[in-house]
Order: sequence, then C-alpha cells, then structure tokens
Amino acid sequence: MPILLLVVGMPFLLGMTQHIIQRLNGRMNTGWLASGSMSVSFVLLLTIAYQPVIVGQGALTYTLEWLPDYGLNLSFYLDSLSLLFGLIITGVGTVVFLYSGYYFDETDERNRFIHLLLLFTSAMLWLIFSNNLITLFIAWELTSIISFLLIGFKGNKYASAREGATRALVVTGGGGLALLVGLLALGSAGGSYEFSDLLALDLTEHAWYIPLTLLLLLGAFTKSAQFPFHFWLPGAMDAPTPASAFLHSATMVKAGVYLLARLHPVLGDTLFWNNALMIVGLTTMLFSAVVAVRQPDLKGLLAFTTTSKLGALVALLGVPGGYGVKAALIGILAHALYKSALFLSVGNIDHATGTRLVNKLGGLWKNMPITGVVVIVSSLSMAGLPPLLGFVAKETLLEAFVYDPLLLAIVFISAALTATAGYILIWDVFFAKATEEVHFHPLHKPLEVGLLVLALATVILALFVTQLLIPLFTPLIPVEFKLVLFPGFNNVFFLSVAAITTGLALFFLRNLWRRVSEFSFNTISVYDRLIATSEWVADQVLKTQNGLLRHYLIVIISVVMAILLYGGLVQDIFSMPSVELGTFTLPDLLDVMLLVLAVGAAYASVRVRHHLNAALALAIFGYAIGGVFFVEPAPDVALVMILVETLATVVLIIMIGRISAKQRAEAMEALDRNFNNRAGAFASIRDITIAVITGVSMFAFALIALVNRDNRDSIAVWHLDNAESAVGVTDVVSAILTDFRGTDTLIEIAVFATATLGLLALLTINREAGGEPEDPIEEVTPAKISIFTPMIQVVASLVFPLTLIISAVHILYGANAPGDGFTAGIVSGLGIALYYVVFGYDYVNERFTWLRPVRFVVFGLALALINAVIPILSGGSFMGLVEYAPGLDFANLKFNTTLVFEIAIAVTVFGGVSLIMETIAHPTQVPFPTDARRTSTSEMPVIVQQPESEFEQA
Amino acid sequence: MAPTNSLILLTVFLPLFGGVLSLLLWGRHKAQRYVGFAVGVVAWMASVGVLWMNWQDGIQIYRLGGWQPPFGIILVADMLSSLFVVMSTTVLMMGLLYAIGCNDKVVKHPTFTTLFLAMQTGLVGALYTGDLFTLFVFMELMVLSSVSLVAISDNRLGLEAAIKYLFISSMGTLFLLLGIAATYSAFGTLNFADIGQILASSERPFLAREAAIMLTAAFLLKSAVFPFHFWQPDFHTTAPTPVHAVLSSVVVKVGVYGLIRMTTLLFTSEIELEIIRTILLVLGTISIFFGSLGAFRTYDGKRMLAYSTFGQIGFILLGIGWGTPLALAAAFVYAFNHAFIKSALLMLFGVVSSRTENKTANLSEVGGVGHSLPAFVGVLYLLGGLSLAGVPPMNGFISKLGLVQSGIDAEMWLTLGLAVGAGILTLMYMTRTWQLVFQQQPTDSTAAVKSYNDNPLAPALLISACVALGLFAAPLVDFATATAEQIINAPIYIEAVLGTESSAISRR
Amino acid sequence: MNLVFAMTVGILFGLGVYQLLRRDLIKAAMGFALLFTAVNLLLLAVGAFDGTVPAYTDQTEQSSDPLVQALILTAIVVSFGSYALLLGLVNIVSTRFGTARTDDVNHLQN
Amino acid sequence: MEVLLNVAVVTIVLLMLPCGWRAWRGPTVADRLLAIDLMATLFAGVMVVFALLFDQAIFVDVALAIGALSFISTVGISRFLAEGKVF
Amino acid sequence: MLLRMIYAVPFALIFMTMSNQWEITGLIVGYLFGLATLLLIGEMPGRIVWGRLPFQLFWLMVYITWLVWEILLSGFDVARRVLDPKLPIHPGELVVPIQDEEERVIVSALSAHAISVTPGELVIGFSVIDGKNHMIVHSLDIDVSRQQVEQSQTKRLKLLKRIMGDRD
Amino acid sequence: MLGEIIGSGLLIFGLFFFVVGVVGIIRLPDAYSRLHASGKVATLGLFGLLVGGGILMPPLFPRLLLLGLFFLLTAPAASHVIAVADQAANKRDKQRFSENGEQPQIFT
Ligand code: NA
Ligand code: NA
Repeated sequence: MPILLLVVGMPFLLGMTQHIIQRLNGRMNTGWLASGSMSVSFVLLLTIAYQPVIVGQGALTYTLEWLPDYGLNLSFYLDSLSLLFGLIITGVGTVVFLYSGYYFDETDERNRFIHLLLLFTSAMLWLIFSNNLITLFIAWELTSIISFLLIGFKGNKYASAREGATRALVVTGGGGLALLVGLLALGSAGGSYEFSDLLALDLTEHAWYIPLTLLLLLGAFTKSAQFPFHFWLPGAMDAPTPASAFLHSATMVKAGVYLLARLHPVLGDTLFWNNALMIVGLTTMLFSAVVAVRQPDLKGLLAFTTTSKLGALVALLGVPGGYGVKAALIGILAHALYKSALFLSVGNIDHATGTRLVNKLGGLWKNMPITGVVVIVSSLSMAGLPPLLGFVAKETLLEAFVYDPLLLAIVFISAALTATAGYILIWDVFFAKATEEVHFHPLHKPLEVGLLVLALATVILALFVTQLLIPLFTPLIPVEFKLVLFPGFNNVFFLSVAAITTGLALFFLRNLWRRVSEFSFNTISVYDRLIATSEWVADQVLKTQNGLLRHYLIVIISVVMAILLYGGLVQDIFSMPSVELGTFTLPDLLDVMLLVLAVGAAYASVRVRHHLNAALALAIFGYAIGGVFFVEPAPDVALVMILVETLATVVLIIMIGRISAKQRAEAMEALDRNFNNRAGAFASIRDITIAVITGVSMFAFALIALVNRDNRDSIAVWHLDNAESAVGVTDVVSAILTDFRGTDTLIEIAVFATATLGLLALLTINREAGGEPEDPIEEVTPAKISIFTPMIQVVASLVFPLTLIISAVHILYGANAPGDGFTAGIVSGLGIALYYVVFGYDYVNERFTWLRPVRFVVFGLALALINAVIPILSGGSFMGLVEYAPGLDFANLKFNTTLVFEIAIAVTVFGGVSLIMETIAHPTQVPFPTDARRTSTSEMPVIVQQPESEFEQA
Repeated sequence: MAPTNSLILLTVFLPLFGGVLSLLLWGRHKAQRYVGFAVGVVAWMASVGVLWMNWQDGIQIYRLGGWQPPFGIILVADMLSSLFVVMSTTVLMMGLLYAIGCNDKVVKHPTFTTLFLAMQTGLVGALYTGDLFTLFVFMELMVLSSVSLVAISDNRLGLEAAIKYLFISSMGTLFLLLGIAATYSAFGTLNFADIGQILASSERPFLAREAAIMLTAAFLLKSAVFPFHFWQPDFHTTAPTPVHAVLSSVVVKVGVYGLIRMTTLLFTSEIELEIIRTILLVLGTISIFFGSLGAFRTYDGKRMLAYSTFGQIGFILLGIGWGTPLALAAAFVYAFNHAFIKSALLMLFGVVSSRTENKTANLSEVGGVGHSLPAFVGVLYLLGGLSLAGVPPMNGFISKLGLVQSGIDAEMWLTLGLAVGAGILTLMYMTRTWQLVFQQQPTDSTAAVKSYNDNPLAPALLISACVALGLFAAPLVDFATATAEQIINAPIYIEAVLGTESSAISRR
Repeated sequence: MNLVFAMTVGILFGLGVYQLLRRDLIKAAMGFALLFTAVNLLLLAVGAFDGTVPAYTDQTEQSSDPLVQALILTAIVVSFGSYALLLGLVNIVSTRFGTARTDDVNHLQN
Repeated sequence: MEVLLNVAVVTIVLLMLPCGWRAWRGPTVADRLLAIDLMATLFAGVMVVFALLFDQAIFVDVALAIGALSFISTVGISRFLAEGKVF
Repeated sequence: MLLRMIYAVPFALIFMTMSNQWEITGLIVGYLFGLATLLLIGEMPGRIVWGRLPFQLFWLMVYITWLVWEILLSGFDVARRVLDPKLPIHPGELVVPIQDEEERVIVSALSAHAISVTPGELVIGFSVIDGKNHMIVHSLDIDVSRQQVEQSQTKRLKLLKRIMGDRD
Repeated sequence: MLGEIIGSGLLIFGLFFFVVGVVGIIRLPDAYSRLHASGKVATLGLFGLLVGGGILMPPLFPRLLLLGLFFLLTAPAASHVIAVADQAANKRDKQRFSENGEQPQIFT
C-alpha cells in the first residue's frame, strides 16, 4: 500500500516543488523529471498488477480517517479495474510529460503547464484509487478544476479558450454536483461510503434506486461527454495538445466510464440502467461519428471520435447480462493508446506547420515520417485493422451487440465512420497533395520519438492480448469470456471487415458525406439557449430590485402582516375571552381625551402638506402620548417621552430647514395622490389597503395584549419587591434601568453616542467631499429681521443655566423621582441647543471653550465602563452595585456606582446632543475642524452683537 | 448552575472601550486603526478562550450586575453562541487588519474605528446575550454603526443604500419590538431560558404564536432573506471594503443565530416550531433561487458577492428548517465556512477595485485589472471562488457535504436539485469573474489603474484558513456536531442559566 | 377602555404605515416617528399588570408595571437614535442627489 | 377637593382640543406656534393639578421641564420660520 | 468671581427647591453646582456696589411684584375684551423709544419684557431710529396705548436702573 | 378650612383664565392679537393654579413659586419671538415675491 500512496502522492509533491526544482537548476527540463516519475509509477504498478491478491478476485484497501462525522475517509482501493486505469494514466503520462517538456517554447509556460498536469495526474490517480465515495468526488472535482485551468491555459490570449474552459467546468463541475448528491445518497442507501463495503451489496431494489442512479449517471455522462453534454469536449480543444491527449482522451473523460464500470456490480444490469446507458451511449456514438468526419480541424475530428468512442464504452456497460464489459475494458485501453498518440501527433503537426486544418495540410510524410508512422499505426488501430489493439476492441464491440440487429446497425455505422476518420488522418494529412504550400518547422526529436512508444504498445498489447490482459480482466468480467487477437472467421470478423471497407468507401465519398451530414443540431446552441434562459429568468428576478424603497417596504409589510394574520392573530382573536369594557374612571376619561388628541395630531401630521406643520403636529402627537404615559401612571416614561419628543422635533425642524425649499416643494408635490390615472389610483388604493390591514392587525394585537394583561406572572413583580431592599432605590423604573438591567442602559447610551457620531461622520464627510453640491438655502433671501432680539438673548442666557441645575437634580436625586442621567443629559443638551439657535455657532464655540462634545462622549462612556468594571475588583459583578463612601451621608446622596453611572449617562447624552447641535450648526463653508481645535478664547461680552445688528432701521 | 466566565465580558465590552478610547486619537487615523486591530486581536483571543472553556467545562455564563436571572441580564456562552462569536471575531479582526492597509478615505475618518468597534460590540453582544431585550439593544448598536459606516463610504451611493437600509431596518426594529411585546405579554419574561421553559411546561398563552412570527420576521430581515432582502445588495455593495467583508459574512448571521435560538430554545413547542420551520424552508428555498440568479446576472463584482450571500443564507435556513441534529450541525459548519469565504472574497474584490482609479467593482470596468496585481491575488480569488461553489477540497465543500447529507436524510430531492443548480451558477459566476479580472487582458472599457492597492494580507490569511478548514475540517465538524447535540437538548441551556431548581423560581 | 386603547394603537399603526409609504422622504421619516411611538404605546399596553399608581416602592396600591416602563424608556432612546440618523440621511441625500422624493432615490437597481 | 381637581384636569385637557384646532387651522405658522405654546402652558397646568391630586412634587418638576422645553422649541421653530432654516 | 459667588446663591436656592433638600448640605451642594454652572457660562453682566446690594434686591422684589400685578391686570383686560360679544379691540403697532442712554442690551431686553406683560401690549420687534433703540409694540387697543406707553416706559426704566445699580 | 376655600377659589380663578386664553386664541382676529391671549392670559391662569396649589399644599409652595417665576420670565419672550419670526417670515416672503425689487412695507 505505501506504493499506492507514493504513486498518488508523487506527482502532487513534484507538482508543488517543481518551481523550486526549476529554480535550483535553471536549465533543467522538468518534463524529463515528470516523465521519469511517471515511468517509475508505471513500473511500480506493474509489479503489483499480476500479484495473486489482485488477480485472484481480491482488492487491497487502506484507510486513514479524515472527517469521520461525514463519512469522509482517506481510503484507497486497489483492484484490477483501478490498476488498469492506473497503468493507463502512468503509462500514457510517461509519454505525455516527456512530450510536454518540449512542446512549449517558453520555459515559464512549460513549467506552469507541467505543474498543472502533475497536479492533475495526482488527482486522477486519487480518483481511480479512491475507496471512499467522497474522496472520489473530491478527486473528480479536482480533475474538473484542473481541466478548466488547462483549457483556459491560453485564456489571457484567446476568449474562446476562456469560454471553452468555463463551459467545460460548468458541465463537468455541475454534473459533479449531481454526482455528489448521488454518491451521498448511495452511501446513505448502502450504509457506508466505502466501495469495499458497497461492492458486496445489490441496491437495485432500494427505494432511492432511480433518483440516485439518475444523479450518478448525470455525473458520469457529463464527465464522459455523453450526448447531450458532449459539446464541452470539442470546446475544450483550446487546451494545449498534450492536455487534450492526456485529459480529454486518455484519462479524465474516462472517469465517467470508470465510475459506471465500478458501480456496475452494485447498480447495474437493471432495465433502467441498461436502457439509460444504451440510449445515451449509442446516441453519442452515432452522432459523434457522423459529426467527426466533417470536422475541418484535426483536433475537432479527434474530439468527436473520442466522444463517439466514449459513447460506445457507455453503451457497452449497458449491455444486459454484463456481456459488454469485456469490450468496454479493451476499448478503454485501446482508445487510450491510439487516441493519445493521435492527439500528440496532431500537436506535432500543428507545431510544425502552424495549422490543424485538414484542407490546408497534405504531404507531410516526407517531412515528418516518424509522426507519420505513429499516425498510421494509431489511425489503423482506431479504424480497427489487425493486428492492432483497435482491432480487438472493434471485434469485441461488434460481438457485444450481435444480439440485436438495430443496435448492431448503429454500432456498425459508427465503426465505419470512425474508420473513415482514421483514413482521413492518414491520407489527407500525410499523403494527399496540399492545396497550398505548407510551411514546415523542424521538431525536437523527443516530440516524435516518444510517440513511438505508444504505437509500439498498441501493437504489442494486441499481439500478447491473451497473456497480458486476461489475468487483469478476469475479476472484472461477470461472465465467461475469451480474449484472443484473432478469434477466427466468424460473423463478427466479417462484420468487422465490412465496417473497415464501408469506412473506406465513405472515405472516398467524404466530400459528399460532409455535405450530406450538414444537418445542424448544435448542442452548444442548446447550452447557450439554456444560459440565455437563465439570464432571462435572472433578469426577471432582478427586476424586483427596482430601486424603489416604497415597493420594498410594501412587500415586507404585506408579507409580515399576511403571515401574522394567517399564522396567529386570526385564531387568537377568535379564541380569546370577550373584551371587558370595564369601569370608566377619571384616568380613563383623560386617556380618551389625550388619545383623541394624539390621533388627531397624528392624522394632521399625515394630512398636512407643509413639512413644518406636519412636524408641529407630530410634536403635539408626541406630547399627547406623553400625557397618556402620565395617566398610566408612568411618569418616568412620560418625562423621557416629552424630552425626546422635544429633541426630535428640534432635530426634525433643523433637518427640514437644511433641505432646500425647492426640493421640499417638489417632495410635497409628490405627495399628491392621483386618482385620475389607473396607476395612481392603484398605488393609492394599495397603500391605503396596506395601512388599513396593518392597522387592523395591530388593533387585534393590542387588544389581545390588553386582555392578556391581568394577573399574570411576571418578573416585574420581583423588581417591585426588591428594588428598595437590593438597590436602595424607591423609583423601581430607575432601579431597573441603572441596576437590574443596567447593561441595557449602558448599551443604550452607546447606541445614542453612535447615532450622534454617525451623524457627525455623515455631515462632515459630505463637507470634505467638496461641500454640498447644491446649497440648500440658495433661493432663500436672508431676512433683514433677526430673531436674536435682546429679549430672546437675555432670556435664553438665563434658561441655559437653569437647565443645568435641573440636570444636576435629575442626576443626583433621580433614583427616587422621575428623571435620571438620561433626562439630565437631554435637558442640558437642549440648553446648549437653545444657545446654538439663539447665538449661532461661532459665538457658542468662542464662549464655551470647554464644550468639546466628542470629549464628553468619550468621558461619559469611559466613565460608565470603568464604573462598571470597578465592582469586579471588589469581588462583585460587572455593572454591580458598590458603595464608594459607605458611611457618608451628605445631602441624602448615596455615593455608589449607580450615582456614577447616572453621571456617566448624563455626560454621554449631553455630549451626544451637543455633538448633534455643533455639527448641524456648523457653517457649511468652513472645513470641519477636528476636536482639538479651539485655541482662541477672545473675551466676549455677555451678549454679543450679531454681525448683522438686530436693531434695524425701520 | 454554569460557571461564571469574565472572558465573555472582555469579548463584548473591550471593543466598546477600545472604540471610545480611539476617539481620543482624533485625527490620527493610522494610530486609531492600529488600536482597532489590537482590540480585535485581544477580543478574538478572548472569544477563542471562551470557546475552549466551553469545550472543556460546558456552558459559561456571566450575570451582569450579579442579579439572578430571569430578573437581571445574563450573558450566556453555550457552544452555539461561542461558535458564532469566534466566527465573528475572526472576521472582524481581519476586517480591522484590512482597514490598516486600506486606502479608502473613509477609513481615515476619525469615527471609523469607533463605529467599527461599536458594530463589533453590537454583534458579539447580540450573540452572547441570553435576554431578548438586550438582544434588541445590541442589534440596534450594530445597525446604527453599520449604517453610519456605509453612509460615509467612498462610494457616494452608500448614502442611498444607508437610507434604504435604515428605513427597512427600522421596520425590522418595529417587528422586533412587537415580538418583544408579544413575548412579554405571553410569558411575562424576557429571558431566553425562562421563555423556553414556560412554553415547554405550561399551556400556550395568547400571543405566543405572534411572538414567534414577529421575532422570525425580525431575524429574517436581519439576515436578508427573501422578501426582506431588498436592502442587502445595495447596502453591502456600497459599504467600504472592510465593512462589507464583515457585513456580508458575519453581521447577516445574527439573524441566522436568532432563528436557531428560536427553533431550539424559545419556541420548541410544536405549533410555533411548525410555523417557523415552514417559513424558513419556503423562504430559504426562494432565497437560494433569487440569490443565485441575482449573483449570476448582476453587473458589479461586490454586488455579485452580496447576492451570493443572499443565496447562501438560504442554504443555512434550510438546515435550520430541517432541524435534525445533522442538519443543524451542517448549518453551523455552513455558516462558519461561509463567513470566511465570503469575507475573503469581498476583500479580494476590494483589493481589485482599490486598484482602479474610481474604486469601481463594476464588471464592465475591471476586465484585466488583475494583471496589475500580485499574481497570488488571482490564485486566492480562484480558491475562494471555488470554495464558494462548494468545490473540494476547500471548506465550502465541507459545508455542502454536511448539508447535502442532511438533505438526503430528509429526502428533499427537489431542494437538492435546487442546490445543484445554485452550485452550477456559483461555479459559473465565480470562474467568469476570475477569468475577467485575472485572465483577460485589459480592454478599452477597463478603468484607469492606480499604482497602489489595498493590502491583500487579510484575505490571504482568510483564504489560508479556508484551505485549512477544508483539509482539516474534523475539529469544526466535531464541534458543530456537539453543538447541535447540545442545543437540541434545551434543558441543558435552561439549567445552566436558571439553575436546577429553576421551575421553583417564584415570580411573586 | 381596552377597546379605545387598542383602536388607537391600530389607527396609529395604520397612519404610520401610510405615512411611511409616501413619496416624500421627509414625510416617510416622520412616519417612523409615528410608528415608533405607536409601538411604545403598544408596549405600555402589554404591561404585565394594570396599575393605579407610579411604580415606586413606597406605594400601597397596585403599581404600574415597572419593567415595561424601563423597556419603553430604552426603546424611546434607541429609536430616537435611529430617527436622528434617518433625518440626517434624508438631509444629506437630498443635498447629494438633489431630491427629497422617495422614488427619485433609485440609483441602486438590480 | 378631589372632585374639583378632577374637574380641573378634565377641563384643561378639554381646552387642549380647541388649541389643537387652532394649531390645525393656522392660518399662519405663528398661529400654530402660539397654539402649541399655549398647549404647553396648559400641560404644565395639568401637571400642577396632578401634583396636587397624587400629592407628588415630581409633577411640578415635570412642569418646569416642559416649560423649558416649550421655550426652547418655540425659539427653534421661530428661527426656522424667520430664516427658512435653523442653521 | 465675586459676582459669580453672589449669583450662585439663587441657583443654590433653585437647587434646594427642586431637590427638596432643605438642609445645609443641600445648600452646599446646590451652591457648588450653581458656581460651577456660572463658571461654565463665562462672563457675567452687572457690577457690584456692596452698599447698594440690599436696595437692588429690594427693587428687584418690587419689580417682580409689579410684573405680577401687571400680568393680573392684563389678564382681566384681555378677558374683558375677549368675552365681550362685540370683541372691542383696535389692534395696531407703535414705536416706543427705550430711552436708555447707555443703550444696554439687557435694559432693552428687560424693558421689552416688562412691556410685554402689561395689559394689551406686546413687543414684536426692535428697531434703531436715529441711532437710538426703539421697540415696536403691538397693542390690542392702539388708542389707549398711544397715550400712556411712553410715560410708563420712563417709569419702568427708572426702576430697571435702580435694579441694575445705576446712580440716579 | 379657610385655606382650602381660598385655594379652591384660586384654582377656579386659574381655570377661568385658561378658558379665557383659549377663547382668545379662537376669537381674536389675527396672530399678534392672539399672542396676547396665549402668552399673558394663560400665564395668569397658571399663576392661579400655582398659588392655589401652594395654599392647598404648602410643601409644594417653593417649587410652584419657581415654576411661576420661570413662566413669568419665558412666556413674554416666547410670544415675542413668535411675533418677530412671523414678521421676518413675512418680509422674507415679500422680498422673494416682489417683482420690481422695491422694499415692501412691513410696519404699518
Ligand atoms: Na435613576
Ligand atoms: Na428616576
């Protein structure tokens, strides 16, 4: 088993270190190195190939745990099937790597190519030696990826290379995803993800048989380029020729066939299996053969003969009773040898002449006889002439289908056409007269000589087919079989001869045939149409992202309301106890009046056009709701509600003022509902409907909540009971805010600070970006009358200190009364706001040099956090309660963490509000200063004369 | 009663403190960003410590203020929250690292680091808290800081995205508040464990279903699932790169986390569970469809990745909706891996667009820009893209693996078909953009290219993590499996939070 | 009284949603002010018990639910933060994009 | 006495309704403003009566805060009115 | 500073009132807060002549009492007009000189404030005519106001000057 | 007892002036005239409540006094600022809409 690790791992390690090796020895051709390693692997595999453990039906397994939770193990499985493939990969690889070492003109390109090809080889070997379904998939996808990279190898030059690469990846990678699902389903159905366990099972009766087989077939068919997925393979011919030879004929495309052969004992030989394989395989075979002959490009021709052969292999695995397996195995081997040789030869031709077009080439025999020999041997093998391995393959192929005349006819025609393709390769390229002068460049010798090995193998394997292959095949073929080069003059032999001669006939008629076969059924266009359809669907999907915020909101609200109504509200509202109207007390009367006021104001704020009026209505609404809170009675909430409402109104009005009158007017026009045209009416009705539905839902929601409300268990009872004993605070709301749920408040002020910082960032970034493009107040003539009259200024400068005193009281005594650090911060912040409004930015900044809002925010938050940490130091909890001066009784104050927290809250909120005001009040022309700004403290009189005197000549 | 762990505090509040302190370095943006990264590293280490202790000793808690839950607030680090927090702190740390090497104007703004760290506090706090209302407050912190960051983005359309998001997110805030209202009305408590315990042990009160629905809506909105997704492509695309990387990878996961909590702890009774799961499966499926097609067809690289997030979250929702331990574990792995992949890819695209004169990610303008970048950036992008498509052996494959296995167990063939289709589309758009940016030569329409770009160190580290998480997936998968087993068993959480005699707690 | 209260909440939500869906950003922002206040009112309604006196420990009668009040307080502040930021955004959007109409702010599509 | 206080509260709150009407009708913004200003004064009055009714001084503090707030908002709105903007 | 220390006293009283702390400790806290507040405010108007301080306080009391009286009168005045079905008002505007030689802002302000509480009169603006400060006064009954407004301003100014500590 | 009577009387007195103020802002013909009612009369009404309340509940008296002083200070200023702003707004509008650039007359 270590041999297996070596075989799989060596190309990988070599690939990863190849650049280093190249750097150490600059003149070295790493092609030799890779080729050498391949031949070593080949020999190693060969040494175990005929050992009894393999030959005698058995298999070697070797397991390393990787991700056992998902059944993913690094396990290997060695039997004659994997050995056969391993020998093909390493054998053909030896030649291909040698070839690659001389194929490229630039060292960089060569190194990059060999690097990728080494990685591919490793992945491919891993694939066939995997015992684990998931590692098989991993290797499978890796080969697809590297194939993608190799097809797109010249992608920086040719768009077609990029397109071909993507197409190949989408088909094989996508098929791979189906395969993954299929493999996992297989593992789930079989209870194990290891082939070694699964191969003993027969899952053809399993409930998932059809879906999982379908998925597996999808994976195999895409990989092995079966109709209608075959189109990626001809499209992959932009890859450098060695890659085409190795990946796209000898190895990777056979992975699908490998998988089918591997799973044949577990899933195969059912009606579904056989029909699927037969239909797809034969269609591919015939269709490709027909198309191959008319390809103008030699690589195209080879690509289609490849798909044709792959179709044949797939169909063989679908022959009932396992009678096609022998032909499939022989076909795999024969095809690998002759097709890789042909590809590499075409590479030589391309290299030497600069073209691959059949009609431009001709008469190359005299220039490149070695390649010529290789092509002749390989093409004849493809055509099925004895004594070559292709002959054996074709014989067994025909033999497998003898039982059904229709199938036989299809196979026969395909075989004949393949033979035609072989003759074209030999005659038209090497012996026919070229239509125009062919420029010829001499080739490196290894490019030609290496190919002889493959041609030789085709001959030798055919000659010793019985001795060499029967031991390997015996464990794999479920039926009795014979394998000889020449089985005698039986029906099959005559069919074979007929096919070869029919091919010859078709060869002479090839120009006619080209015209006849020009029906156009192009699966690339199907693929493109599929893509175009997905793009169309995607475009429809993307149309929903139409940029209209209102539509987004409509969708969101409608969906949520629909779910809410359907999922719960309707049921709850019909199952809840009847609503008690209850007694009607004085607070209720007040409530009703305030609610009427609130609803009226809310309606007004919706109805009125003018923004300012709407803002005023909104303020009234807020105050009325504040009143409701008072009546509840919830004075703490009411106070905050009213304060925040005031602040919100001030901010709202300031913001409205910063929007130009023109835009505001335009926006107001947009408010008008237009019932005259259809769209307008629809939109209006839609909006109103959604509003009504939301309203009704929320009515139901609130009603249930209210009915729910009486006499239930709630954690709030504990808070009421423990506020005084645990925190020493009579205002339970305060106790919750600063102690029981103090962290909420801590984060809440962080939210507040963040919002103000965000506002600062927002307004300053805009300035830095070159000022506001459109001056919001351009069309407003500044009024000659200033509202900064002496009376206002004097009163304002008296009100501000008062707000500070109110704040101090709220901070210090808020624990037992409404108000707390937050209200303190808002009140004093509003005092600053008043100053900004009445005196303007410059004056305030020059007068209040201490007013650095950011510093306040920093200080407040830092204080809050430090104060929260201090209890930990004394063995308590974060945000815990600690008395700082236990014995001290001064002005009925408790010097504890709660008090400090209140101070911190107040400072933060004050800083935040001032920050908003400072930012907004800042004259837009001046670049925004940093916080470390104020240096001048010029003496100002208590009431400064505004630049424009408030005293105006009447 | 679970052990008290102060490291939880460090993870949550250190970023806030760091953010506050960085304001003192006003105007010295380089220093601010270094402070930010240092904080990110320490917070990350703390979060890893919490995770480790979790693995060793089970659920860790911290009672804020020392009050007995459910009366006070409690931070709970069970395996689920620890996992999500480590995921978040890692990506946030990388975001902060990226910001150091970022050339955007916005990262030089004096409030940038503070807002970023505030976002981190909000995110991590929301994941750790065991209290519904505290969750709301933390989420708001996250929302407002992210809105501010996007609004001041170098991309001037960030403003538009920010205002749209704030509108829609405020809608989400309303849903959340309604959910909290319904919850409190129905259960008289806000503590997760307490809610779960009451619903499990008593007759279902009124508004319980409404609570479940509104909370689901709020979380779905946060995770940008159809039809709550409209804000997401706009908001994420226009965000500054380090912010985008965080938003699209971990911030959207808060909603996912909330949904997991709801289905495994809060609403484990049959009726609510069925409602939530149905919603998740339906919307998750549609999201996969919408997100994949959107990413496939949109015009902008960053936007493509944002749409991709939309679809990927759909997959995670499927895992939550199936709800088996295997599916949940798969969802965690998926969420975790996606965070790494997506953030890395976004940063890489940020590196690409930072190279262009006007910082564009428009696909018609970035053709061949990759040629002016170090070659390994292209390799990283390809690795990330393949990982996103679920190609082995990257971590994205591990995600898909678990999810497909649980889908097979649930016999969800149609959904699996959709997953395959989405995977193909992902493969297509990721390889297509890779070819466009890193393979194709620059064309006439390619934007002018600058001589410098953002530092690709952070995405390089993240991609390395992706590779590592793909090759050595066992620890993560083991942890996720253990997590799923833990949270499926709600009494473990309830006991850790409320103590063994929890049912005896008197509210009166 | 319950009925009146619930109806008010319903009407306010309806008005708020209608306002939110208008084609004027300023008004739409105001819609949120309405909605946030409405939800606060609803929170008040879900208080675990009905009180006749403020939630102070020195009360003899049934207090109002203090927890819900604390929640409302926090919600007020938090939603004010959103609201202020929203207004700032409306302001800057209108200067940057030259419009305060909701439907004209649609540069981000697809 | 309690009856009188209750009547006072109801009266004052009822008086807010016509103020609301004036605020709604205008016709000038000054009219609206003065109506709101008056409402604030009435509100302060309610608070005073509440203070008597519940025997709690805190309501007076609230009234004071409301007075300060109403003044501040009046000045702010006036500046808007006068200049078409506040800042 | 001295000025602040004096001005801090009323602040201390306000603090004590609002916090309901009527002990000496409350006074101290309030006084300190008042002082701090005044420090934040910056420059203070006014001047101190120790000898006149009691008189200034006295006149301030008188002034406030007078204001309250005026507001009472104006209340009845408006009530009379408003409740009369015929609504007997003749609104109009007048320009009134402030008459302060020093043209002090605070005097202008306090004059305007005082006029605004007198029956039927309200300052709706300021104006400078021939270099002298004037107030624009709105009156509910322009005919009555026209006759008395200047004399009452003279009286008012005298009182204000006494409060300000001016020499007569 | 006497205190209660006087206090109640003052309360009613205050309420009366509140009513007057509200009637004033409804009945009076223009904004400036209405300012007299909204500012002064309502303040007087509040004074009534304050003094009445102070008599009814002496412990509240200092606070109520403070409140009264505050309103005495700010109420006229608020009326004033509204009036000034209204003029400014009128003037601005007239300037904006005057065709031939001549200064419109503001003060009659
Ligand atoms: Na407090
Ligand atoms: Na309080």
